[in-house]
Amino acid sequence: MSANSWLATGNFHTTYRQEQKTFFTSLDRSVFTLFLLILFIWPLLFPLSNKYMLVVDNILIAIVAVMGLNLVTGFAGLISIGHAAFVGIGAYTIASFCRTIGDSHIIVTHFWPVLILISGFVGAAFGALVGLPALRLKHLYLAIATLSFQMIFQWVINFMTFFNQGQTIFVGRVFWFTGKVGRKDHYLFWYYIILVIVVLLGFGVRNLLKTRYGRSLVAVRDNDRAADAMGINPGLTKVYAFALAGFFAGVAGALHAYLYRGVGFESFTLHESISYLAMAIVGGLGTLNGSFWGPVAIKFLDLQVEHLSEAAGQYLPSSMNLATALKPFSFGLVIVLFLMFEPRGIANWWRIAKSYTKLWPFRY
Amino acid sequence: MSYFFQILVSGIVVGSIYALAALGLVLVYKSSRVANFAHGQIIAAGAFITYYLTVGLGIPIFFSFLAGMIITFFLAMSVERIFLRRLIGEPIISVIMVTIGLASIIDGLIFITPFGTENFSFPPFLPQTPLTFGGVSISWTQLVGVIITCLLIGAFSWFFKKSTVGISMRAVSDDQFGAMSVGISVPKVFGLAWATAGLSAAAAGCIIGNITGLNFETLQAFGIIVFPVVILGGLDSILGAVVAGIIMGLIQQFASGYLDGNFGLNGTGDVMPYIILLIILLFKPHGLFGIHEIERV
Amino acid sequence: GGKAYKLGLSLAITGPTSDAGNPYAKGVEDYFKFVNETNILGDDKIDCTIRDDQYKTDITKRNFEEYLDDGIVMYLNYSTGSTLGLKRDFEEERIAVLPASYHAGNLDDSNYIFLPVASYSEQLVALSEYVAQNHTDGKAKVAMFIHPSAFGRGPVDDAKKAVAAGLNLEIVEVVEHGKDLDNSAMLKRLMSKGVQYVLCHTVQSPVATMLKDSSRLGLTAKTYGEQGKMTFLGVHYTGGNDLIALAGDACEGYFWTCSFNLTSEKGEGTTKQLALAQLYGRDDKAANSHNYAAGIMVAQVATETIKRVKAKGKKITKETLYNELNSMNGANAYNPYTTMGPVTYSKTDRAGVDMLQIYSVQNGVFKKIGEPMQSKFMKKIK
Amino acid sequence: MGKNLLEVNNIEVVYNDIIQVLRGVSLNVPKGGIVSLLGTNGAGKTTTLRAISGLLKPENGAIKEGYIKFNGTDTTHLMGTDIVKMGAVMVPEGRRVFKHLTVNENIIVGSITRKDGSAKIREDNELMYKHFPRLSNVTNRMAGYSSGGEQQMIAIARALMAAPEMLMLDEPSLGLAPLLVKEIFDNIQKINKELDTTILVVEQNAKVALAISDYAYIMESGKIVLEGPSKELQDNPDVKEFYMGITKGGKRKSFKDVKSYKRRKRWM
Amino acid sequence: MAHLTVSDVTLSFGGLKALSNVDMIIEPGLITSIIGPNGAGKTSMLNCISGFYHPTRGDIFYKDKKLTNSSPHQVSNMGIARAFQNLELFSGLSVLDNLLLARHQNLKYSFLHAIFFYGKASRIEAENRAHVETIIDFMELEPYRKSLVGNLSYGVQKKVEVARALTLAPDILLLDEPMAGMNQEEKEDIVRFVMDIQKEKEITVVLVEHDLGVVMDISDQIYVLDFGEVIGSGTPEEVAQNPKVIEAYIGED
Ligand SMILES: Nc1ncnc2c1ncn2[C@@H]1O[C@H](COP(=O)(O)OP(=O)(O)OP(=O)(O)O)[C@@H](O)[C@H]1O
Ligand SMILES: Nc1ncnc2c1ncn2[C@@H]1O[C@H](COP(=O)(O)OP(=O)(O)OP(=O)(O)O)[C@@H](O)[C@H]1O
Ligand SMILES: CC(C)C[C@H](N)C(=O)O
Ligand SMILES: [Mg+2]
Ligand SMILES: [Mg+2]
Repeated sequence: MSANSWLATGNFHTTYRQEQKTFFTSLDRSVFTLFLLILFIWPLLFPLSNKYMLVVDNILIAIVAVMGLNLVTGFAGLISIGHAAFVGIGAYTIASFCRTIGDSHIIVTHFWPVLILISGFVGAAFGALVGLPALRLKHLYLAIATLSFQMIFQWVINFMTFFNQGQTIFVGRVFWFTGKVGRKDHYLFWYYIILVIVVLLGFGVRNLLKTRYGRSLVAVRDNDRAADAMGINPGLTKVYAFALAGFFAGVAGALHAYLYRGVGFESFTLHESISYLAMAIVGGLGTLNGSFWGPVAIKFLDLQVEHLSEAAGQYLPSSMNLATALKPFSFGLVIVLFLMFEPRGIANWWRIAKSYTKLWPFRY
Repeated sequence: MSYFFQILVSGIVVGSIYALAALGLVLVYKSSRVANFAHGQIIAAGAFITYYLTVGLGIPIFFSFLAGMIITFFLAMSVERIFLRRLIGEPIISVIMVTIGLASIIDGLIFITPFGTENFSFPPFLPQTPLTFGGVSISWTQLVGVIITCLLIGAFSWFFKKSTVGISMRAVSDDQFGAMSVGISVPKVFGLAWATAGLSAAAAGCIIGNITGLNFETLQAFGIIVFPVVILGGLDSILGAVVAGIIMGLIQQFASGYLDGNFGLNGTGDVMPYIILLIILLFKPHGLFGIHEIERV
Repeated sequence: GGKAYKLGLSLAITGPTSDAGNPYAKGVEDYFKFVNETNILGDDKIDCTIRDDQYKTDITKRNFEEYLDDGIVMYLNYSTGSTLGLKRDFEEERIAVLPASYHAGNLDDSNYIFLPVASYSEQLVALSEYVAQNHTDGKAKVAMFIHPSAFGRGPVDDAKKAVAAGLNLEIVEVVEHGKDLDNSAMLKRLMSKGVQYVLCHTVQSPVATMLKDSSRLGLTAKTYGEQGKMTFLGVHYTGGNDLIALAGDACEGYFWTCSFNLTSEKGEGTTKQLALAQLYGRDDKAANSHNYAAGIMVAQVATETIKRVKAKGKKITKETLYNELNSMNGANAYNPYTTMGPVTYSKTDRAGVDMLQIYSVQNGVFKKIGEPMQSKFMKKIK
Repeated sequence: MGKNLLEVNNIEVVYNDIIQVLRGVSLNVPKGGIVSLLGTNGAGKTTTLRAISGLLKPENGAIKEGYIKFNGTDTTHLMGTDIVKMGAVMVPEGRRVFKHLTVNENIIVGSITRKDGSAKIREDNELMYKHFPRLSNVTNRMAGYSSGGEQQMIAIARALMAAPEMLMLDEPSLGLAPLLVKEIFDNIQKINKELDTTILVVEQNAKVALAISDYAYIMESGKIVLEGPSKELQDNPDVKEFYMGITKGGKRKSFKDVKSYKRRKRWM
Repeated sequence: MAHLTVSDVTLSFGGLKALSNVDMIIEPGLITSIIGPNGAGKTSMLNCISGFYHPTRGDIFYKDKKLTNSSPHQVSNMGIARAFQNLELFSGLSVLDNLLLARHQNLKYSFLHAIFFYGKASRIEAENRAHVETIIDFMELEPYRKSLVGNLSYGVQKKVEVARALTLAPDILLLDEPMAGMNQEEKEDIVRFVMDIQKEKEITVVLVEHDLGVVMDISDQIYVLDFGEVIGSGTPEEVAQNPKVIEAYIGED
């Protein structure tokens, strides 16, 4: 190819394989690599307090979960109001190990990567199970079926003594090559682990979307009858979409369990399911980069609103009520205003910005 | 035996209150295909407004009840006007998300008032002695609740079946573009749908508030509790909401009447509706009375 | 200029249980303001950050980490879930914690959680003892009406243990309530089983609904233990002015245990409480709430501990405060004006006020019944 | 024939702020007449009708230039509802009946903008069944289950219930069997005569459209490229060949022969 | 051997019989048309063949395989593709993606290949892209390759329908009114495609169409349906003479 590989403009593809590339130009690739590098070294250069590290870790976990939700709801068009329950399934998989073999058993503390993977698969299995109604149900009926799953999950966890009736089940501290990861390094350690997982899963999704496995999701969203006629089994595809989402959720749940060093049902309630949906929508449904924007935006917004309402509280009379009321109010207001003016989510801004510059990585 | 009948009657009474609470969701869904996640907040708002009119301003309960319904009617209408109007034609899921955001906004507004965190109860205005028939008793509050439910539901059924405006509201949900082509103002229809939903929510809020006392958490939770009801009924069927409401009421009462305390089970009244819902949906994927999408290829 | 000692409180000011959390937060806030304004600690000030966690453990954890980053010396927490969830962090950080949750499980495997007052378990057992003692003919038949969660179930287990240990009553049924709008059937069932006392351990709202149902069915006892009727009794979070607000007349004759002084019974403590509320412009509802008193109480304990460490000339650290709390007994027991009895802590006993007062609703307010008491069986079953 | 009821002057329409579809379309519809609008796929016929009936906005389109006058009033930027109230109603492409409403409910909905009393509306409702006797057997059936031809009739009847001065039809013959096409077009003509309704019809079937209309426009790539009285256009050799499939010799040309050659006519 | 056999098929919806006792034989390599008034059951017939409806009675065979109860994706995997009467496109996707989706069953690589997108997956994807490109050329859709299908005019969308069905590389192609909403000239284009499809690609075509000119000119065999029954069949000449057909469908000219 004679054209300059660093520029997007004036660069034409001469084979179809070139079109498949994740990065079209070397510049894209370099910028992206640099970006990744920055993600890996900034915490060493600018150490954050535990609180903010926890917030960052949380965002990353949410990204994992939302990537899954986006696959089922964004790409496959099946609204899931039970995603937190799937995340819970992942977390409770870890918890089950802790309950049966002890929270400091070597399997829990040393073989945690395996357990995280297992949680993913357990999540996927439940995803497939809950996806079964998708064979018959559509639209809101299906959405409420997932809501039912959420409710049943909560009830079961709260009911069963095995799950400590929803009260925290502790998870022991893990080991790394350097030994036990202590309180001081805990959040930093998990930052790197989750970051690696996010990058891996991100590329996985990116690739998947270029293939039949990704396209079939979009096909059932757009028109499942046509998909059927094109030789795609819509029922199976929907179940598979839920399984995929379940996998991501399961991994996210396991990470949550390890990060918080404990599992309690409050982290997996309907409210959380709705937050995940909010993240996916605000980020941009049916876009991969939306799965990144959404959690960042919502969690950041959450923090900012908290600061704002606290700052406002200082100046307001009878501060507490007003200040705390301001939080849900402004949170809701920002989401509503945002969606009123950009119903396609941040990913749409990204798309517009990109079409101006054409120079940034993540050409999703 | 009277135990059984008591459960039966309680189930029906509770169920019809569910139906009333569900009605608002059905009304909004019927015209715009949107599931309103802020419905619980509107129920609560309706109850609090009525309470304020009754106790704060000292208006006789009958009038404050009416006024509460009317105020909520306009409140819901302006909510639609301000927040949802712009989203006509956008993906349904974005609209649903907006209602979730709305719920948060209303939460905030209610938290500014004492209603957010404090508890209140309506002054008693009905006879306190219950009506008893052969060992089965229901309270006046419940009876009035059932009557109001019947009235509202009857009125709305008529409205959607017979009046041109009602029919046009159903038309909008079928085909927005087609509706516009004959001159139906889609925004007006949505406004009206929200307004009537607000009206029924206020009624539901007052009745529930009379039964449980006014606690924001409790009232607002009804926004979610009614989901299995509307789905079971078939989302856009008013009759469906009634039947499903009563079924759910019965399930809850029978579950807590016969299951709880036996077989090591407890608190089943909260989860049974969801389980039964899943089972019924397997056989009736459009609920009991939902319209089957006419899908012809 | 003096020093500023940092404390942190994370609780539900909005969201579930905010009806309790809201006045609680006000109590804490007001009392610390009062401490700073009246120089109770001399030139030194208390700087207590209060943050809403909407009853979510994850947010509580985030708040806690932030407080640690800020260098707090003592931590005030709220819900059962988050107190249990953060237990290990408390141990690792060796920081003393005062929660608003009186769940007995808070004390298991933990050295740093200090219950302000007797645990729910102790309260429920004490109520059971009260029922057993005051019941005249034979064995009292009771039912438990509880929250469908670990919070609700825990104390029931202890009550059952007490029965096994010889407490003279029969637990006929344990009802875990849902979001029922009608309890008629349940109440009739209890009646038919001969239940005479219903002991509640949950939050106000379901109790209110049940009391209303019972009263309209005419099943509520007019006087304690009335034959053929049911007497309702309940633990800490089932009572207070919130119950009266929700249930109205229907809660006449409801019995309730609490370790706090109520403003409906005039006393030195309640006068101070009301004065404090007035000083900071709180409305009547907050001023008269026992949750307001509970908030003041933990603030008092925290202040007192700091004051004592200071008096000993030691540095105020997590460690010195923790040790000081552990020695708050005997002659050193502390008597806050908000509670029925003194706060006593030691290495082996981390439940503060052991005294419980029984109150009952009379003409729309809670009135004292008898003298403060203490559970006897709780020690036996430990 | 009277003066112009509808006057479209040099309108330009843009979708999504970027895709320009109409590039200066002008046409007139005289009171009481039947005018047909023909053109290739994607020429912008549907877009023109949407522009006239104020229904561009839901499709994210807008009129950027030019104006539209109906009955002397400028309606360029009015909303659909107002235009219906003024008396111009469109039967949209693809019929778009309300599938889950009964046939009669579909028809009744058409009267939503009317204010002249329920008696009058009921009368018109009856009248529709006189015009479309086929529908009288199925009044209570879900419209979604009706056949294509029935749905077209429902859509026309629904539009007529608004008692419009002008009726716009977008490809009424689409997907209809030959007999039904004839029936529908007979009906259109009858409506024009009996109710004195002005008609603007968009069609692909040039033969039938030209047969019933007084005047016709031909559109291509967002422009009117040819216009004239229908009689004249019927005899235009290009129209004959490219819109009616009649060879120079006056015979119908066989589709079998299309394979051998490919020639396109473009008017510039 | 007959390619596709419809034997004694009846389809009822509640009381309504959409098809009754229909027998049909679709000969390989020919163009077979099905005509009839609206509501006669033409689309229902195609739906039965392609698995969207399952006959109440009777059977459908393809090369000795019974496909009476198969679902649409199974039928399409057997080599029977269809285009829909009322556009059933993936309207949120580009023309290119619409066609790529039709290649679904031809993309034989595993999930793991897909995630890592190395070797096989990438190669197969590229091959298929090339195949799709030939269809785009064939159907003259180049200008719309990247356009969102939903934004195209009705006529072009109909073309995409046909192209998509063709992309499945079927043995039998079922076309449901592919020329509806087109003018003379565009009809001629489609006719040209259909004939090329039949001749060059050797695909059997089943055509449902209302334009009698087209049907009479290009069909090898015609079946006429009315109220769900076959009222006539044979060559175009035979059918055109059939009085029942004239009365029910064509009308006196
Ligand atoms: N909503 C839309 N957004 C973007 N482009 C559109 C939209 N609707 C139509 N177009 C484009 O405008 C052009 C004209 O479309 P229009 O539907 O008006 O054509 P038409 O003449 O009615 O064609 P047909 O006979 O096929 O119906 C087409 O190129 C089409 O792709
Ligand atoms: N899913 C369905 N449910 C109920 N009735 C149906 C269904 N599908 C088709 N029908 C009925 O079956 C009959 C045949 O319909 P079909 O669509 O096959 O007709 P068609 O010959 O294709 O007509 P057209 O030329 O108008 O497309 C019609 O009366 C139709 O109403
Ligand atoms: C209000 C809370 C402090 C009490 C609550 N029921 C809990 O234990 O979680
Ligand atoms: Mg068109
Ligand atoms: Mg058909």
